[in-house]
Amino acid sequence: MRKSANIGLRLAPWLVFVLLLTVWEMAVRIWSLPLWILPAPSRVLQTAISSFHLLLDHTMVTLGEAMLGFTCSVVLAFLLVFFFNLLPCLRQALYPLLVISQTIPLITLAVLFTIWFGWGLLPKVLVVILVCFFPIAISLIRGIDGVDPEMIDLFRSMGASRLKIWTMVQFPLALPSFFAGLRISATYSIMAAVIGEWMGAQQGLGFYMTLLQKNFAVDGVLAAVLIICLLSLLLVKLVELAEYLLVPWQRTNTIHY
Amino acid sequence: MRKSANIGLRLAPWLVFVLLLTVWEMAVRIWSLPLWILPAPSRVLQTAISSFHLLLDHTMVTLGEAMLGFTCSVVLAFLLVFFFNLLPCLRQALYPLLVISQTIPLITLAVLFTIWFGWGLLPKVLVVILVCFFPIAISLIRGIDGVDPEMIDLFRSMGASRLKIWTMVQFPLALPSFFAGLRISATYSIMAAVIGEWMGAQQGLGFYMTLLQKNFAVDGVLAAVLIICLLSLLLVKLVELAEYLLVPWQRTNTIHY
Amino acid sequence: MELEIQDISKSLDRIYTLDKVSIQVKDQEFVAVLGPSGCGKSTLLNIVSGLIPPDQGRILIGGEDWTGRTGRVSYMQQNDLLLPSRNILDNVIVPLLLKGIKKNRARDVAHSFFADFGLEGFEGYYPDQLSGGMRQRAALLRTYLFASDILLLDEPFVSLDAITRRKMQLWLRDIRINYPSSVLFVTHDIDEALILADRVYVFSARPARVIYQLDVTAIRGDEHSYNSAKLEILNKLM
Amino acid sequence: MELEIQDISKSLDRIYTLDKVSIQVKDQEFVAVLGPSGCGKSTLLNIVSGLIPPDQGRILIGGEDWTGRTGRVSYMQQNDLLLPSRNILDNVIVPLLLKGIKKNRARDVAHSFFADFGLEGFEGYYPDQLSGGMRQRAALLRTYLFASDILLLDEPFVSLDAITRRKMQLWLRDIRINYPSSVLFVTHDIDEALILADRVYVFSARPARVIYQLDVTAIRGDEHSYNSAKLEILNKLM
Amino acid sequence: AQPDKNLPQHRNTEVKVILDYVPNTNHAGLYVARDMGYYAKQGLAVEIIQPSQTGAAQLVAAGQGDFGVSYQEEVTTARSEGIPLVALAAVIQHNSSGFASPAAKNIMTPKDFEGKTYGGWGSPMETAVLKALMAKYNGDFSKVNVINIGEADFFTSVQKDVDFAWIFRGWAGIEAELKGIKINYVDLSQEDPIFDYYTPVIICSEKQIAQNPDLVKKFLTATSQGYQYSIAHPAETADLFVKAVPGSDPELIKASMKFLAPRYQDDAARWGEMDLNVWKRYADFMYNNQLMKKNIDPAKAFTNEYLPK
Ligand SMILES: Nc1ncnc2c1ncn2[C@@H]1O[C@H](COP(=O)(O)OP(=O)(O)OP(=O)(O)O)[C@@H](O)[C@H]1O
Ligand SMILES: Nc1ncnc2c1ncn2[C@@H]1O[C@H](COP(=O)(O)OP(=O)(O)OP(=O)(O)O)[C@@H](O)[C@H]1O
Ligand SMILES: [Mg+2]
Ligand SMILES: [Mg+2]
Repeated sequence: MRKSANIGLRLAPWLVFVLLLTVWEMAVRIWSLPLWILPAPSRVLQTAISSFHLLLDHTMVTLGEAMLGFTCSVVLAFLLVFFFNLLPCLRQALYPLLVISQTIPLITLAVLFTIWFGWGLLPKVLVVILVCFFPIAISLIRGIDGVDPEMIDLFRSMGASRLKIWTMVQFPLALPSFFAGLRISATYSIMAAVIGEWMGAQQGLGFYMTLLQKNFAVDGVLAAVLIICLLSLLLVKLVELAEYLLVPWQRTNTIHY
Repeated sequence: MRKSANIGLRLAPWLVFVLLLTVWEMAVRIWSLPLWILPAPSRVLQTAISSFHLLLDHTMVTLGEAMLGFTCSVVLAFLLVFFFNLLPCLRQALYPLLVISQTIPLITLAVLFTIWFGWGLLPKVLVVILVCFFPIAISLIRGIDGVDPEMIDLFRSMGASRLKIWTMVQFPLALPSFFAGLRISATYSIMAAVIGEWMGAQQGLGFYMTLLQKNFAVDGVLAAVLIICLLSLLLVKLVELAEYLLVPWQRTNTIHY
Repeated sequence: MELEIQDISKSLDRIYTLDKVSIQVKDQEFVAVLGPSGCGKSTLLNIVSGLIPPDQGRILIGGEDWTGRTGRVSYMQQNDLLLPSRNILDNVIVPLLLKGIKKNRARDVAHSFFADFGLEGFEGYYPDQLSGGMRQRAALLRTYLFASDILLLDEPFVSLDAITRRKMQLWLRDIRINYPSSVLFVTHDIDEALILADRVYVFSARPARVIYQLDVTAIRGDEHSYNSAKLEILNKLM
Repeated sequence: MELEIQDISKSLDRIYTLDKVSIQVKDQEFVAVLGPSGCGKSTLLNIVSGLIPPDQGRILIGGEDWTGRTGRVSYMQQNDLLLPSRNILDNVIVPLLLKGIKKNRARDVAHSFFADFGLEGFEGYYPDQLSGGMRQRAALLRTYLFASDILLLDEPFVSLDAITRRKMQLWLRDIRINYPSSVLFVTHDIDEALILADRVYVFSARPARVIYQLDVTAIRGDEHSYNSAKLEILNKLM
Repeated sequence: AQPDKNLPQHRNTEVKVILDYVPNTNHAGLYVARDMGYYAKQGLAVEIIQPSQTGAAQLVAAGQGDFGVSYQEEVTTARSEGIPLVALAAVIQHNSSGFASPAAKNIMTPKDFEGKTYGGWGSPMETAVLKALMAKYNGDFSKVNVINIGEADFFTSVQKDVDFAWIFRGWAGIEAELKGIKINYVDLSQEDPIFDYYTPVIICSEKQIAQNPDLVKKFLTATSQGYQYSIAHPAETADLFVKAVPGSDPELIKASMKFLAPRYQDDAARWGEMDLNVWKRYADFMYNNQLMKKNIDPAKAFTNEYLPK
């Protein structure tokens, strides 16, 4: 009984999802909406399959940009937090600016990036970093802040060096919080790369979507949206897998979002 | 001694900020960068002042859209959480979809919104809701989840009704978490309205920025960016003020971001 | 008011937690329950308060069957469970508000107890601003204000340091002279039980069963039998 | 190893926390410190361990001046402070790793103590998976492995329930036969101090001053003087 | 044959071309020149880039591209703002854009714009053109409701609040025919010579001309060849384009190519040639309508010098 009830609950979101798709499909058929207003989901899927190779090529480009930006964000966040930890006054000076930086409209910056940095990988990766860096850095900082100062005192009383405290205490204990931020960044990384491409590119999903839109192919646009969603979810799942592997002590009580 | 050290630390971010502006100003002057590549901050300020009335008009429009969307998000989040609380199966079914919805690229949706809903207030408010709703809803859900179940048991043992438990326990105790989400949404609400306008509008900062961009007036664009940043910060401060007033028991240990 | 716990059994996932537990609390009697950690003491109080229904058995209060129904007895859990969002006075009046009493009236009623409960002058403080002992006293007052005739207290002093705990025990013993109620009191602490209770029940490890009973009133004041009773209970428990 | 705390004073923001506190712990002696909450007991241990420097006074260990220097004595704080990220064995070897001992060797050394500390079979468990008593024993072993000749223990059993606490006290008393160290032990619990310690110091409320000293070895076994000593200390404390 | 690793390898000069819009038939000649090897023959390796929000003008001026596709309007405004751009060739000899509306809206002449909603992209030049155009028909521009439709296209925008929009006849106009949607079309080039300006045009920066006149020459030679091929072989060009830009709609491209092929060169002596009068007329119009702070020297705004003979 218990078990089957559980399965029922697990299926619930899928049922709602299928329901939504059905309503959409029906709506399109009943009012016979033209393709360029709203294509039926079946049509979107068909388009996704028929243009699979093309989508794949562009997807790889976008994925590459997103992953590069994502990786850079992680590295930068670690560097930042390391220096914040080393020089608390640096933190005092930069932290408020970090928060304020989030109010700068991304799209405007993205436009200026193309003017300043041209067409290569750089501006796209920069957009991804702009989106991904903040949640990672903040969650890492919070994780470090959340470490019990008595724990650090204990290690100090045992004569541990600053580096040892970092590697044995602060870093591992900050991991769960860090992964929470990582999950958020993974959710948005693909989207960020697409925005970067939107501002000008020769390839990638953002480029392709613009092209399709100007060719009045809404079904193709939605097929690309589908890919973006799936890819984002895949990245989130990968982050969760990494968390499962790297934070074994929290396996029982993982917080899902 | 202690006090003055504190003031020094409080000033640090400002110093860094002024430093950044100075470097920017110097760079523009030394390399005499043309206006349409990167205007000096002094020039941006000058433009902001000289076009103050125009900026103000557009700002009011954007602010209106942002506030409307923000308010709707709060109301919707409360409705959602209320129903989640009433029907846990609804929550099981919708929560994962809520998380997945975050992977849909906003810009694409924004474009489709204009196709479906035209160029009035609606699509802009929808974009703002798309951006603001999620952090508010999630933080509210987390706040409610974080309420000690024993506290609820206690109230049940005293024969409290569901509504009483909601108003006396769950809602007030979820407030600190709720405000954390609110702060995030406030940060991004203006930006969301701008994106909505970017996709097509007759007025508002997003519209105005497009216009300036087409006229190669980068100084004007940056002046608008300045307004957007200031406005976002103002909203964040307002949220913090509201928190200060509504959550008096947390005044000593407010978490800043 | 008399409380009778009759043959209560309760299992979770086919593992028994309570096995035919029967306890009687006479009018104005103070009964303590001692038992190892995790044996099911809190589960029993949850059943008595009506929060969870038993698998078997009945809860009689003044002869009336209250099995599985909330709202009759006062229940104070292990933690103080004060709302951080309300100051002490507004926390304490919660049970009165839930009974439909107007706020101002409730405040007046509650405030008349503040001196006796050692809370005078702290009406406007939030729980986070108070010491542990004070918070427990506030929680106790709230419990008392809900229903003064039967109180269930689940290790109310467990989170206090030894010295504050001792002070609270003495205070509780003294205050019962002016506020006599029927009390069912759960604790780990043998001394505490022996100082406060009229009668002591000792539970076995899970599933909880009554394995020992002691009438404390009979041995009170006699240091020797007190010490041997304590040793006896200790042996049962360990 | 001998520990001498000489005339230690410490103030914070011009308010005295410790006022000329002197304590002597002889070789292999177990000294307990009793004092009201917040009087400065933990602050004293922080000073002895070298985490914070005193305003005045000296800390002599085996005649050598260790004032304000860490790394000499073992220190166990109020909480177990086990790293949630490491299993019990890897938690316990931390002090050995910090001393530069290779991981495998450290594990072997630590493991040889597991049976005596009642941890056998739980090497691979994470702290969150263990009971409070077990976590305290692991923390104690870690403390012991850092420096076995002088241990500072700050209310190690405060977070345990009464029965588990009693078991741990008996265990600690027994294990000291095989592992004799000089111990400075802070507690609130008079019984605990009298069961475990050779000598007891009682502190006044903040600022902490030594207001009473008792040689427990002299009265051990004598129930009457034990009870009157307990009453005496209780009066000093309340 | 494998290239010998010991010899210095001959490498084509890399050239970036920034489009004005997603790749469409206006750009056919560029793709032909690239994929038929005309650029390679001139020693150029051309990369074609699609922009979005920012037009090509600013980016070419900033050196992020060597050449770009722009419009006479944009070049004129840019020069007046001090952005040193030069038009090198007119892609289509006559303005093939105009105001389109669904037939059902019954908008026959610019007079009918009154009381309707215009969906534009937020450029002040649009209002000037509309104002002047309507004035000719005694229409009152102030009665037109102007909105910026951003990323939306003609067909979707007229589904909603918009009544008419500015389209390229060779793109959205052709798509309307393919979709079987009846539209009314006000052809700008027929209305007034002022409006018969060059759109689109190929541009580069003044710096480029000064520093690499050779490169400009080579680029235009190949590009011109490309367009000439398109003029002669519209069907093959369409095929080539669809292959070069996967995702574009083959039917639309084919029909559009057929429409544009005779219009690239039209009545000009050679493809790409521009006339000073056209530039001057338009610049004066902009200046007189206070759409530019200062007037430009039209002779400096364009050059025919680098077009092949
Ligand atoms: N609703 C329930 N019905 C039956 N058993 C339960 C229920 N909820 C929890 N239990 C089980 O009862 C056991 C005892 O829990 P309980 O909290 O009653 O112990 P306790 O004696 O109060 O322990 P402690 O002294 O640590 O507070 C737990 O192991 C738990 O698995
Ligand atoms: N570095 C310091 N120097 C001097 N005084 C301090 C320092 N840090 C904290 N204090 C003060 O010392 C007082 C006593 O703190 P301490 O933790 O030592 O008490 P304690 O006796 O251990 O209390 P408890 O029994 O509750 O653990 C506190 O009120 C605090 O204000
Ligand atoms: Mg319990
Ligand atoms: Mg302490």
